Order: sequence, then structure tokens, then C-alpha cells
Amino acid sequence: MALLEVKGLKTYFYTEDGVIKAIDGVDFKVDAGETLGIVGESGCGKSVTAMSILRLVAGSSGKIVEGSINFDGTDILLLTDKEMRSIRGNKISMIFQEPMTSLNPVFTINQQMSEVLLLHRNMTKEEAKQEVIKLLQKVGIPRPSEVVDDYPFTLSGGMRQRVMIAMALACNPKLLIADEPTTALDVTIQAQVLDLMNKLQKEFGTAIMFITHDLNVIAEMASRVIVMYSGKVVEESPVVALFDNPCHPYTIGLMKSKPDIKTSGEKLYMIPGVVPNPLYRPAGCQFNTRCEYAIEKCFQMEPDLTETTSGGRVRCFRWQEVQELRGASYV
Amino acid sequence: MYERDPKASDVLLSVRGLKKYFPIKSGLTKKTVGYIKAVDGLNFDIKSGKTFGLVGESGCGKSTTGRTLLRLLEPTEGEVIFNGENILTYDRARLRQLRTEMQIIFQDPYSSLNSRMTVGEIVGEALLEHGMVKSKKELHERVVSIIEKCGLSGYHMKRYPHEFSGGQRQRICIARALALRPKFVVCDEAVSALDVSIQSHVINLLKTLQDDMNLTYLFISHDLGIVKYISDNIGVMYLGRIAEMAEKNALFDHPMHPYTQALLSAIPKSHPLDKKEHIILQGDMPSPANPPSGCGFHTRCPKAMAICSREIPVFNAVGENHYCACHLYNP
Amino acid sequence: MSLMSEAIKKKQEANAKLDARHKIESPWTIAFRRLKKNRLAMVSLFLLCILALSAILADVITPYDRDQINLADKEVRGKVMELPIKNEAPSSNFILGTDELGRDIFTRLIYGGRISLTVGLVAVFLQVVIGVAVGSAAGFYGGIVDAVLMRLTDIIMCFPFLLIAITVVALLGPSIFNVMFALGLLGWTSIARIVRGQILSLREQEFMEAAEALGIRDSRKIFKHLLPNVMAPIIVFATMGMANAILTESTLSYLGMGVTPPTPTWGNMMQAARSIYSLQNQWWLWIPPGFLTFITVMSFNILGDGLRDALDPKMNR
Amino acid sequence: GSNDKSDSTDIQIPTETSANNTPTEPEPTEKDPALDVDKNPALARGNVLTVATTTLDGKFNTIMSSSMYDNWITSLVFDGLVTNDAKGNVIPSSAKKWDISEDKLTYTFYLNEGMTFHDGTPVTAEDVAFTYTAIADPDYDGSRGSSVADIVGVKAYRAGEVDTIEGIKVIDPLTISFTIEKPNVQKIRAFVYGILPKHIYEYDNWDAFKATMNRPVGSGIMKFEEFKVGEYVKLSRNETYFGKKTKLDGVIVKIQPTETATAAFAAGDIDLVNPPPSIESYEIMTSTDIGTVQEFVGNGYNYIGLNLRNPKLSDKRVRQALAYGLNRKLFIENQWEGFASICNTPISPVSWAYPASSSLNDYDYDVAKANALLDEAGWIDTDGDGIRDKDGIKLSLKWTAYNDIDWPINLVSLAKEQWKAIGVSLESELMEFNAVKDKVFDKQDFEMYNMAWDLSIDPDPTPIFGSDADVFGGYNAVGFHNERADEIFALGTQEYDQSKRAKLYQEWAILANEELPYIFNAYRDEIWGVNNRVKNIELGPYYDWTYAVKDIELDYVQ
Amino acid sequence: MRNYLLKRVLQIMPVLFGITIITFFIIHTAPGDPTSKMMDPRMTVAEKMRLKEKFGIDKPIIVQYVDWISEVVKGNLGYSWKFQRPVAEVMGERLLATFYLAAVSLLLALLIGIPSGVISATRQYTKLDYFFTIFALVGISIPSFFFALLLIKYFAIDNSIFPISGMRTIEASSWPIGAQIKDIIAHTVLPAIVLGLGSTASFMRYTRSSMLEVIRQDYIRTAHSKGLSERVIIYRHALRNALIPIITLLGFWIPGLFSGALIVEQVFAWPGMGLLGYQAIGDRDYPLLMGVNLFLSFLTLTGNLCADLFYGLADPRIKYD
Ligand SMILES: Nc1ncnc2c1ncn2[C@@H]1O[C@H](COP(=O)(O)OP(=O)(O)OP(=O)(O)O)[C@@H](O)[C@H]1O
Ligand SMILES: Nc1ncnc2c1ncn2[C@@H]1O[C@H](COP(=O)(O)OP(=O)(O)OP(=O)(O)O)[C@@H](O)[C@H]1O
Ligand SMILES: [Mg+2]
Ligand SMILES: [Mg+2]
Repeated sequence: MALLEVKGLKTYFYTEDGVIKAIDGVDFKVDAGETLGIVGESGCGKSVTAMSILRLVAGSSGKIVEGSINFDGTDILLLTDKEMRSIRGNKISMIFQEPMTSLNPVFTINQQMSEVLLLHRNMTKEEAKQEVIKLLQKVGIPRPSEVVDDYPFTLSGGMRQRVMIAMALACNPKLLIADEPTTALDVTIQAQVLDLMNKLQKEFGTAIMFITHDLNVIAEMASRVIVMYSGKVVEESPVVALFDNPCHPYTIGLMKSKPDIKTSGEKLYMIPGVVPNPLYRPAGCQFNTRCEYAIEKCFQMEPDLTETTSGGRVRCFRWQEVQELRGASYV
Repeated sequence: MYERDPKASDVLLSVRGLKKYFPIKSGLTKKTVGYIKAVDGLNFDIKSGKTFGLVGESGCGKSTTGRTLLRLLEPTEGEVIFNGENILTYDRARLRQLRTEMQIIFQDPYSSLNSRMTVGEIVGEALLEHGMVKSKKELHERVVSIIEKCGLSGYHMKRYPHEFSGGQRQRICIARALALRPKFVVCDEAVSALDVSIQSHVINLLKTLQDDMNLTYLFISHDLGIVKYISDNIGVMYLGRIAEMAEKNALFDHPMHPYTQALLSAIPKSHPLDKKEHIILQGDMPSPANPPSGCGFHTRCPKAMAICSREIPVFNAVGENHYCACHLYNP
Repeated sequence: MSLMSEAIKKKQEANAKLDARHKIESPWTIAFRRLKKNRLAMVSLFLLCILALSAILADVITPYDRDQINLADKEVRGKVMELPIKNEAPSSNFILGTDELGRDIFTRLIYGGRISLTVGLVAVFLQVVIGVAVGSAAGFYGGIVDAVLMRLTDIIMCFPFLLIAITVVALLGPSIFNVMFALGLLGWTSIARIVRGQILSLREQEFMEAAEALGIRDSRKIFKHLLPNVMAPIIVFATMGMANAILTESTLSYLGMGVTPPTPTWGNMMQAARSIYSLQNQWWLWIPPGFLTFITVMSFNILGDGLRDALDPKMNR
Repeated sequence: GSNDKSDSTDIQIPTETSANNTPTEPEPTEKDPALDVDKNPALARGNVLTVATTTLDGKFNTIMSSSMYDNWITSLVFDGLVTNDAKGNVIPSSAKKWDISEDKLTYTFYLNEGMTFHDGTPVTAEDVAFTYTAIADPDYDGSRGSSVADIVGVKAYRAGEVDTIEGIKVIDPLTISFTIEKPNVQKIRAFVYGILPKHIYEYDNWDAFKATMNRPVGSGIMKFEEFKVGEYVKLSRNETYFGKKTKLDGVIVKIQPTETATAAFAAGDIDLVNPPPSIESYEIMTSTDIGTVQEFVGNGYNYIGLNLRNPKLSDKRVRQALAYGLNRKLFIENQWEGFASICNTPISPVSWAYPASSSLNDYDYDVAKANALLDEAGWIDTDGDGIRDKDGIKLSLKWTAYNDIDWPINLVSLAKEQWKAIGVSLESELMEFNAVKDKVFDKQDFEMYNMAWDLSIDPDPTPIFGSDADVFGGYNAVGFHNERADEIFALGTQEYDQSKRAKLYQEWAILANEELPYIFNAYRDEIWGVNNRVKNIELGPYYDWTYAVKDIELDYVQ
Repeated sequence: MRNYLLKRVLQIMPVLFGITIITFFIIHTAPGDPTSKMMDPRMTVAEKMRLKEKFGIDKPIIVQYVDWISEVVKGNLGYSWKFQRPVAEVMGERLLATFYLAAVSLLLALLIGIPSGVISATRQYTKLDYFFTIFALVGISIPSFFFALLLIKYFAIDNSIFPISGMRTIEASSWPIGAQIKDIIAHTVLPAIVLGLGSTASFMRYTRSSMLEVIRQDYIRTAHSKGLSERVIIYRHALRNALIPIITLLGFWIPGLFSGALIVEQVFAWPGMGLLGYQAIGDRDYPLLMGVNLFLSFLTLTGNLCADLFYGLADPRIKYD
């Protein structure tokens, strides 16, 4: 059985301009110990998905309006607030994109990290501090016994992100949600952090939901990938298949438009148009206005996720034809 | 030693011994107690119509270089020879004239546009200020023509920046910079803040414009993939100095400097099946206020030798058009 | 293939049309749109408009002359004498009663509003002019200019406001101009600080560097690039400053240091409430001016609050 | 003093010659409504008289105090050589008698025997000499300096040329004489200042002297107990008082803002209160039926001063026209509602110098007469703008008023309206009191102003209307010069027979009424709320409650 | 840290100096002088001139200023002309009452303002938020003398719940200590409410907006993701950060409470310093007025300094050197 199974999840934001359907029917699952990558453009709903799993959208104007989130056999959405709190930071923990601002500036590293241990693991303050030092050591922070009493602002971005990781791993969670953990970091530091996460996953066997918009990072980290577009999952696939044989036109576009050290010379591929405003979603397929393979049908109805030959799923009427057309154009 | 004729005919811009120190002030009398050596002796040339890429970690002095070239910051030392003249000797009036020939595009499309001005005002303002248009009509025409060239429409002129997406805003920035028909443009992380699928739009636009208007770019980025795609020559900066500089293929195929090697290896693999050994650098970049003695990189360098902590390596040719500052290659 | 491209073309054309028709929204329009949704602020705005209108039209809508002493025969110690209709309770003749000289309170209230609003407006205008000038010069030029101007601001800021205001008014003699002068001259410090702070941070924004790179002149940088961006806090400050100025004027008037009688202001009309007798028995002497001061000040405060929300790009409901 | 809130420097102590009631111990009977604490909460405050004041400066020193309220304290704690009775006549106090020499230059005082200060030390002539020498000290910076200026030898003493004052002679421990430079009928009143015990107040430097001001020790009817700054002063009975002892256990003078004083009185918080006279104060004070109000005409008047140097105002007829053209009666009735009466001459009706009312023109409101007078004076409205003019000058006036109190504001408002009807335009200029004072008295730069005089017991008008007082800083700011008046003033100060003096001043009163250097406005009443438990108290213009302390009896319950 | 403190203290000096110059000249150019109110006709012009000489007001204003400031530097604030006693003594007598009232109203403001601000922010756009918002706006908008009179009318005159004015019942000095304390508290309630109302309202508004800012921060999201309870998040993580800007406000506020107490002191006959300064203007008691001004300015400046120092304590990111 999957560790986490999300079904038909819809999270809306009720703003003064109207209802933002940030995610509008998302299904996926994460198995124990695996790394699921989630990619997609900015604003497509990756973070909201992650926050919904921890039920953290409720604070603002957001609301989970539909769907179920099954974690370890229970539907998270049905839990009381108290039960939910015992899961957060304990069984599911999260790392955020911005290491610079995700730590409370007025508390020391120890104060912030031991908080989790005191809460979920019933340690004494002294034990907790020892544990914090151990954890910091594990994530490769030099001089952990000194750093533990420092304030976050004395640490560099990479160190802070490592503190965040250590904090997330403090209770040996079954699921770790990493929401763009390296976007704010430099290449060399990013390499450090990714390396660390890989090592730790091997050690603890934690399942990781890895959110990013960098396909290269996905290649590095994930075993399975889901691609989101405008509040929906448009493709799900094992990582190799995704890179070798993307099915959804959006995924294809994404793959092509990324310049990397291997491509050069001719013009970069461009996906025309822009992501639809989540306030005014087009009818039919969300990608239809930008899709060069769109047909009339795509403007009328929304495709379902269908199984692909490479063991994934795709939300496109014409994925097979697209494969063929693409194959042709490649040659 | 880096020795080339700074006044060679094909060279548009030459930088010699450029230094920019920011004073660190402290105490009652605001006495200068030290310097942040943001840029500490740069030498490079940019050929007319070509693109020079500058890469390096955050804080290594890339932006400072870009700004100093335009004299948005006054350099501490050195020469910037543009069109055969040292622009550092210009007075304010001459400098204002120079503005029509050198321009800059910034990283953040949000903070680099004045939210209280319409697109038309933003783009046309400089034309008015420099008296480059005679009438309102001419102004209108020139603005329309430039923003259309940048992929926007004439009717966008009356709108405010907040009504545009990130990619469109960056186009406005580009239009603003190009309205004066400059010869040389500094692109300071011009695409770093943009989404993958939009990045390609902007990069293509920059390339098209370069071809159309015979522009010369200094392209600053920390994304090696993009730099490689767009540049002709690349300089790798570390702690205020250029560590290595070469024609782009030479650099990517045969990186000489250990830092370049590490940087390149830190790029996540572009396909899940790639076999890639990352060189994981230990620690963060040292502070430019307190740089290590000798070679700035020796504190993190996997190949550091005794001499590295004592002597600053010379920036020497290690191949045709390939320069490197490392004791490994010093005779 | 042709089918697809047609569909796309259609769609894209439609999009382009939609795009071109799109209403142009300046940041101000957006703010106003947001403000319109704030019911409390709109009510305040409406009230203020009514007050302003009645102040402007005071000559037309008031039943009596401002200082007219209304007399009536009265028996005093057995003798009938023509005396002012003093401190009379509201009636059909005097809808808010009369004051101690037999003047119509309603009439004086309307004229009082004229003074209060004028004092507020002029004082705030002065504050804004001085504050913006000082703040933007300090913020933009920095260095020694900044140091000197900010020290000056500190000095003025450290003045015990009421005490100095009273001293200034005592020095120049109480009059409407001196009150406005004192309020304006002493009240600009916070706006100067706000403007300076904003300009310091705006100066670091990339669009200012872009302006420098484009060779824009300093004056244009200040007036076209910087000031429009600090307008929002200035406007918010100005509304709150109006509230404050009106309140201070009424306090000064209450202390007898305000506008010269017989010119009515809400503050000096409220002086009637100094006696417990009026407080207990003659509500019409002090409730109307007190209430109007309160409502006006409150309206400005609510409006300012609403404007702050509306003008703050971070605020999202 | 001058303005309404101002002070009087006459502090006089009652002597035992006054009423002589045997003390009746209050016998609390439940039936007695006068002793029902529920009705009159004041009864619960014991045998202590509580008096409301607006300020206390803490200068409880007979030669330094400068406010009426501080004077209350000094007049209870100290006794002077002489004092006055309810009619204002000078009567003995610490001095049992005095002689004035033939040439009217030497005053010899004989002290009572057996008087002691509160610390038990006897009162001697040395203490008296000390007190008056202290006023003459070169460093002296109180307001009594003028009262010793005419004593022989003071000038030399002030200049530091001599160590003692020649004119002050201690003859024996109970006898002292003062010699002055020239005769002055009022001089005897300069000996009212309370005697300071030399052994306590003797000083090395002037600052040291002043440092003792808030801990007064004297020989008066009350002993000083406690002063809480900004709150109250507490006094207790002087058991060893030489004269008639008080029956009160103590007196508390307590700060109570004007705004709430009457309400506090009505609530029984205070026994005596002196609010601004008005029907409102009256009603509040009597609203709870626990007190009565004593009302009497004060020794003072308020007026509109006219700058007689100004060509517009130098003509008597214009001044009279302005008086006729202003309905002062209406104003006074409206403003003070029976607590003031119209004034037409600069002497208060309470004074022995006041003439028969019938001899005075009452300037009743008469627009026709006013117009006629102005026409006669040549002020005609030639250009039809409603304002009279003459020789190209418009008859428009500027009134400098001050803002501390409300009546001038109302009077200006009324005058503006009414003078419009006689073709005179009026502008007003409202200022703070000090600014008005500066403009009027120190610079004499004004057209008209309003103010009030609190008069001394002696009616001598020289300092206000004498030609010599027309100097910058002098009190004849309006610039009144009249030969006959100057004559009267000179005669008046040399005349030691009061009835003859009265004749002279009555002539002056009629002259002033005709000349109108001021437009006289009103004699205001003074009102005092007196709690029903306070017995044997009869207040008057020359006789404030401190004089009555020796007689007062209080009802109270334990 | 020590250097920083030294530097800041040294910076206070020129500002204080500037303040004294400006106020001294403003005050001394006002018409009238301390002899203005001595309007006794028996006082001769010569005697008045003698007094002016004694007070030193016949000298040129610059000389007067130099005389004054050179004494102040030595710690001598001069002599109050009105009270004829050293200014420091006159002010000292009233300091305690002022401090007490200011402290009580500040306490009131903090105890009510901050929690209600927090509630307002955490329940944004609920009825409770609107209630507090309206309350705060009323509090900022109501003229204090008007409010004071309203309170007196209802609580002291119509219903004698609290005493009308003063700081204590005079007879109370003989009462048992408990009753005395009760007596003082009863006297404090109304003035403290009037004085504290504006501050309460402001603190509430500032706390609200500061809280709103903070609860949008990333680290609050982090705290949620740790499974901490709402209470811990609001009161431990958020409030601590939200209070940082409010501390600065406090620095400005305390001196404001002193000078702003004028009206309250006037209406409630509170023996404090605000009224003293106000009366000193009327009396042209320049040394006293300068003393009060100097004290209030000094308070403002040290208030700011303390705010900055506390700011540093509350926010570890700030380092002083
Ligand atoms: N608190 C909120 N209120 C209103 N709308 C919100 C809120 N949070 C997110 N949204 C909207 O929901 C949509 C999805 O946002 P989300 O943050 O999940 O995107 P994302 O994929 O994580 O993007 P990014 O890569 O930029 O982090 C966006 O359109 C965003 O505007
Ligand atoms: N105005 C300034 N005053 C003081 N120090 C500065 C200033 N601008 C830059 N620096 C310092 O100079 C160094 C180089 O900064 P610079 O912005 O050039 O780096 P960068 O390579 O562009 O980094 P990034 O990739 O983050 O933009 C940094 O340590 C920075 O802190
Ligand atoms: Mg996100
Ligand atoms: Mg940069």
C-alpha cells in the first residue's frame, strides 16, 4: 500500500477578486521510501499541494474543498487539529524553498530544533540539545556544538538549509516534503544539499516528495515524477521514461525549452503564450491555448489521466499522435 | 599574464585591472576599517557583436563588475576602455552621453520597473531626456517600434507594469534598455528570476535583437547552461577575480581551474541515467571583506598546495584564448 | 493539421482582442477599487464629503448669521429687558439650541466645521510640503545633507509638542493662521522620516539604477520616479494627519490657545463643557461640537486606515 | 492686582476685638438634620475646614507670596503688626498700638507682650526689623519691594553702602520705629506683612532664605503642618496663640480645578469654595441643599481701556458715544445673570470714597445720543460704507483682548454688532494675557483693550490715573492727563482726615465719569459656597475667610 | 556594545543642545516676562526694573542663553521665578506623580492593547477584529478633554463611583495602608483611562499590523509544519517578532505620556509635570519652562536610545559596534 495517496484534491483560495482554484483535482501517490518528483511552472500549484497535505492552507483564505489525502491508512482531512499536529513535524515534515526566511530570526538553532523533539519525542531539554547536535553533525554542519547556540542570521544559506533538513529529519518522518529546497541556493551549494538528501534518504528510508521546477534536479533526485500544470497533474511517469519519452505536450515543451550545456547553436524552443490566470481557467484542456497539437476537442472537454505505455499516466487526448508527430519532427 | 591590445579594432570594451572596493565603516568617526574587495583586478575584452558570459557564485562580484562598467558604481582602480576611450575619465555630461551607448538589464523584473509609470513612459523617458526625439509623435513611434520588436504590442504602452507577467516585464526592461539604441548591454542575471518556459522566450529575444542591432552583451548569470548557450566567451569569477576565461566550448570541454571543474560538476545531471561524479566543495565562499591569503579558492580547493595559501596565482594563458589563474598551471 | 492551427489562431486572436480591450488600471484605480469594497471607509468618505460640502455652503444652508446675537424680551427682576436668548435648548427656531450669547449653535457648528477642516487641510499641506522636501532631500542626497536634516528632524521631534505649540501660539497670538502655522511647522517630522526611509529603500531598487543608467536627471528622478512611489504613505499620513490636526486644534482652542473667537471652532465651542453645569444640563452646548469633532477625526482615521490597506500591495483579502 | 484671577497683597489678620462667641460643642443628635451625614457628607470630615483653591505655589512666606491662595496660608500662619476689620479700617494686631509723629514721618509700634512663635520663641521687635530688612535686601526678588522703598536708608542699604537701615530702629524688645522719607497717608497699610521669626529665617544668602518658604513658622492663629505639592496644605490650631484662638482643629486648603469645584462642593467634599460668579455655579452649589451661597460686591471693576493718545479716541465725545452705543446692561445681565452690576466710575461701591449714584451719568444704551455725539465730534459717514470718517480716517477700532477668560470674548462680539449701528467698525485681536500686558502697559501700542482692576482698600487712584504713571510699564497706559485730577490725587495723599479725603475722591469719581478714560463696564460680585456646617462666617470684600477663622465653628460627627 | 552606547550618548548631546537653543529663543521672544503678572499698582516702575535685573531678563538674549546653558552644563537648571525655588526641586516634587500616572496608563495600554491587537490580527476580518478596530479608532479619535469630562460626568458626578479629582483623599493619610492604596487606586482609574486610551488604541493597531505582517512570514509556516499548537505559534514565535517594532514605539511613547498628560492633569487636578510646564508658559517662568522642556526632550532621546537597545535585545540580528 502506498504511504500517501492523494485523490481528487481541490484547494481553492477565496479572494476579493474571485475564487482561485489553485489546485483543481490532483491525484497521485507516494510509496514508502521512494522519491517522487513534482515539476511544473511557477504558480501551477505545487506548493499548495504540499501545504494541503499538511493542512496548512486553512490559515489564510484557502480551503481544501474536495478530495482525500490518505496517509498511512488514515484520511488526514478527517483528523482533528490535535491529531493533525501530532503528524506534522513527526510523521510528515517539510523543508521550504527559502532557507533565509524559514527560520525564526529571534530564536537560536537549538531552540527551534529542540522544539520538535520536545513536542514529539518527549525528551528533556538536555537530551534534546544533545540530539540536535547529533542531527547537525549528520547534515554536515561543522562545529555543531557551537552552531547549536547561534542565531540563524549568523549562518549562510546553505547552512540554514541544512538546519532545515536536520529539523525535518529530527523525528524520523515517514514522509519528507521538500518544496524547492535548493532553488535559492548556488550551484555548488545545491550540489552539497542534494548530495546530503540522497545520503540521508538512503540512511533513513524516508519517502520524499521533491518539488522543483528544475528538470535537472529531478533527474538527479527522483525515481518517479509528476508534472503539474495549472492546478492539475498532466503527466506522471517514471523518471527515465519522462526524460526519454515525455508524453504531454507541455512536458515536451518544457524539456525542449531548457537550455543546457549540451544544446547550443539554434534557437531555443519556446512554448507560446502564458500560463492561464487561475481566476479564469479556460474550458477544456488547460494547456490548449499554448498547445501546438491542440484540436477542437481540446477546447471543449478536459482529458482524463490515461495510462501510457511507459508505465505512467498522461492527461492528453492526443498523446499517442503527439509521440508520432514528434518522432517525425525529430528525425 | 593577460596581455592583449585593449584598442584592437574588433574589441568594443576592454577592462584592465578593474578593482572595486567597498569601504567598511565603523566607529564614532565612521572611519574606514577595511574593504570589501568585491572586484579585485579584472582583465577581459569583449569583442563587438559578441557575448561575454560571466559566471560564479553569489557574491563573487559579478554584479559589481557589471555596474562598475557603466559607472553606476565608481571603480576604485583600473581602466574601462570603451570604443577606444577610457570612460572612467568622463565627466558627468560625457557620462550622460555615454548612457545612450551602454545599457543594463537587471535580474528582477519586478523591482526594476517603476510601478507608478506606464510602459510607454518607462520606455520613452530616456529618449525624451536625451532629446533623441523631436515630437510626441516621433516618441510614440519609436516607443511602439521598440516594444513591438521586444514582442509586446503597441496597446501595452498605456499599461502599468503590474499588469504584466514576469516574462513580459523582462521584455519591458529590455525595451527600455534598447530604446536608446546602445551598442553594449550588460545583462545582469536577466533571466535568473524567470520560469523555465519563459526563460527561453527572453533568451531567444536577446539573441534575435543582438543579430538585428549588432549588440554586444556582457551576460552575467550563475546558470551555466544558459551562459553556455548564449555566450561566445566565458569568464568564471571567484571572490572578485576571474579564475578562468576561455572560449565557451574550450571552457566546458577542458576546464582547467579546480573551481571551474567543481562548478561544472555541480550542475545536476540533465538525464537521470547520466553517470556524473559531483565534486562536492566543502563550505561556502569566504567573505570578500576578509579574503583568504594567496589564492582565494585554496580554502575549498580539493587540489590545494602549500603555495596556494601564500601566493596569488597569476592569470596566465593556458591555451589559445584560454586563461587561468591557478598554481597548478604555473611553470 | 490545418484544423489545429485554425483553432489555435481563433483562440489566440480572441485572446489578443481580449487583451487589447482590457481596462487600463493604474495603481490608483486599483487602490480605489479596493477602497470601494471597504464599507466603513466609504461611509467615512461620504460623511467627510457631506461635512466638506456643508462647510463650503455654510452661507447658504445656515439659518442665521454666524455671529448673530438673537435677542428676546426677558424679565429680569421684574423689569422686561431685551436680552440674548441664552443657552436655550433646541427648538424649532434653533434646531441645536443657542449658546451663551444667544447665537444659533447649528449655524456656528457648520462654520466651525469650515475652520476645523481648513485648519486640518492647511496644516497637513504644510506638513506634507515640508516633510516631503526634507525627507526626499535627506533620502536622495544622503551624506552630510541627510545627517544635518535628520538631526534637525530629531530636534523638532523631541519637542514636547503641545507645550511648544502653545508657546508658539502664545508668542504669535492665537489665530487661525498661527494655529495652522504651529501645527504645520511642528508636525512634519514623521512624514519626513517616512519619506526618507522609503526613498532610501527605493534608491536601492533596480529601477533607480536603471534610471541612472539611462541618464535621467536628478530632478526627474525625484519627482517622477521617487515621489510617486512614496505617495501612498504620504496620503495615508495626510489623512491621519488631518485627524490629528483637527484634534490638536480643538485641544488648543479648548485651552484658549486656538482660533480667535468669535470665529467658531468645534474646540472653542466645546469650551462650554468646561463647566459642570453645562455638562449636566446643557448637552446641546458640547455634545454637537464634541460629536462632530469625534466623527470627523474618526472618519479621517478610518479613511486613512482603509487607504493604507488599499494602497498596500501586500494586503490581499 | 489686575486681571480677574489676580492677587491681592493685603494680608491682614483679625484680632481678638472681633466677635466673641462662646464655643458650643457640637452635640450629635440623630434627629438633627444638620448632623445627618447621609445628607451632608461634609460632616464626616471632622472639625477641619476644607477650602478649595485652584493653585498653590508653595510660597508661604509673607514677603514672598504672590498669589491670593498662598496669601491665605500666610495670613493664617503669620501675624502682621496691623490688620484691618471688615470695613477695611486699620486695627491693631501684633502691635497693640502705634504712634505717628507730627511730621507724619516716623511710625512707632508697641508689640503685645507674651506673644510667641509656633516654636515657643517670643515675638520681638528684632523679628519685625528682620522682616522689613529682608524686603529691603539687595537680592530681594519678591513683589513687595516698593513697600519699603520710602524708608530712610533703604537706598543706601540696597546699594550695599551700609549694613543696617537707618530708618528701622529697634527701640526695645517690644518697640520699633520706622522713619520714611515723605508723608504718605497710606503708609500704615505697609505694616500688614506677617512677622517672620528671625531665628528661623535668618539667612546667609538669599537662596537659603527662599528655601524655607514651603515650611512656614510664624505666630499666627494656625500652625503649618504639611504641604503636598499640587494637592493641598494642612494647618492645625495654634494652641498658644496670643489672640483669640480658633475652635477649628485644622484647616485644609485643597486644589480643586474650577471645572469641578462647584460639583465637589455640592458633593460635600469641600466646605468653602469661591467659583466664578454665575447662576450656574449658584445652582450647582445649592442643588444638594447642603450649602448656602454668600454674595457680595467685590472691590474692583472691569473696563475697556481706550488709548487717549489716539486721535480717534482723544475726543471725549467719541468715548461717550462708544459708551452710549454699547448696551452694557444687556451684556452684564446676559453674562453674569445678576452677579454683577454696571460700573460708571473707577471706584467700587464698597469703598468709603464712592459718591452718590445719582451724581453719576449712567450712560444708558442710547443709539441716538451716540450718533449725535459722533456727528458733533465731526465723525460722519461721507462715503456711505456704513463707517464714519473724518479727515480721511475711518472710525474703525482695534480691540486687544486676552483669552484666559470668556467675558471679553463675548463683550467684543457684542460690541462689534452694536457699534456697527453707530457707524463704528471694530476689529478684535485676541492674545495671551502676557502679550496684551506687554502691548498695553510696556509698549503702549494699542487702541483699546479690556482688563480689570482689583483695588486696594485705600482708594488712592494715583498709580492708575496719575500723570506720573504714564510711562512705559506704568499703569496709566491709556495716557490720561487731567490737571484737576492730578490736583485731587496730590491732595488726597496728604489728607489724613478720611471724610475730607472722601469728598476729594467723590469729585474725582464724577470727573472720571464725565471724562471716560475707560469705558467702565461692571462691578462683579464675589460668591462663596459655604457648607451648612460652617457657622459664624460672614465674608466681605475686605474680609475673606481667613479673617473669619477665629470665629468659625463647625458641625461634625465623629 | 559599550562603544555603541557611548556613541549614542554622545549623539544625544548635540541634539539636546539644538533643542535648547531653539526652545530658548522661541520662549524668550514671546512678549511679556515674569513681571507681567505682577500688576500691583503699588509696585513702582523702578522696582519692576530692579526685579527684571534680578531675573537677568534685561540682558541680550544670547547672553541669557549662555548664562543658562553654562549653568545647565554644571547640572544647575536654575531658579524658577514663579516658585522662587530651584527648578530641579520644583520638577522633582511632581515627578513621582507623573511617573506613576504614566506607568499605570502605559501598563493599561500594554495589557489591553497588545493582547487585543494579537486577537485582532489572528482573527482578521471577524466580528471581534471589527470590534477592536472600531474601539481603537474611537480611542484615537476622541478628544481627550472631551472624554475626560464625559467620564467625570458619568462616573464621578452622576454616579459617585470614582472621585472627581486629585490623587488621594487628604484625610487618607491617617487611614490604614490598605485603605490608602485603595484610595489612590480609585483616584487613578479615571485619569489613567483617559491618558491610556490613545496609547491603548495605538498599541492595538500597531500590534495588529505588525502581527499580520509576521504571520505571513515563512518561519511561521515552518512553525506550523513542526506541529506546534496555535497558541505556541502565536505567542512564542509570532508575538516575539511582532513586538520588535513596537518596542521602538515605546521609546517614543513614554515621553509622549509625560507631555501629553497636560490635559489630564488639568482636568483631574493631578499634581504632575505637564501642567507645570503649561502654567510656566502663562507665568513666563522661563527657567522652569526650559527645565520641563529639557527634561521631556531628554526623556524622548533616552527613550529612543532605550528603544534601540531593547530592540537589540529582542532581535539578535542587531549587533552594536
Ligand atoms: N494564500 C494564497 N492566496 C491566494 N492565492 C494563493 C495563495 N497561495 C497560493 N495561491 C495561488 O495558488 C496558485 C498556486 O500557487 P503555488 O504556490 O502552489 O504555486 P507553485 O507551483 O508552488 O509556484 P512556485 O514555483 O512559484 O512556488 C497560484 O496561482 C497562487 O497565486
Ligand atoms: N553597495 C555595496 N556596499 C558594500 N558592499 C557591497 C555593495 N554591493 C556589493 N557589495 C558586496 O560585494 C560583493 C560582491 O557583490 P555582487 O553583488 O557583485 O555579487 P554577485 O556576484 O553579483 O552576486 P549575486 O549572484 O548574488 O548577484 C558581495 O560580498 C557584496 O556583499
Ligand atoms: Mg511554490
Ligand atoms: Mg548580482
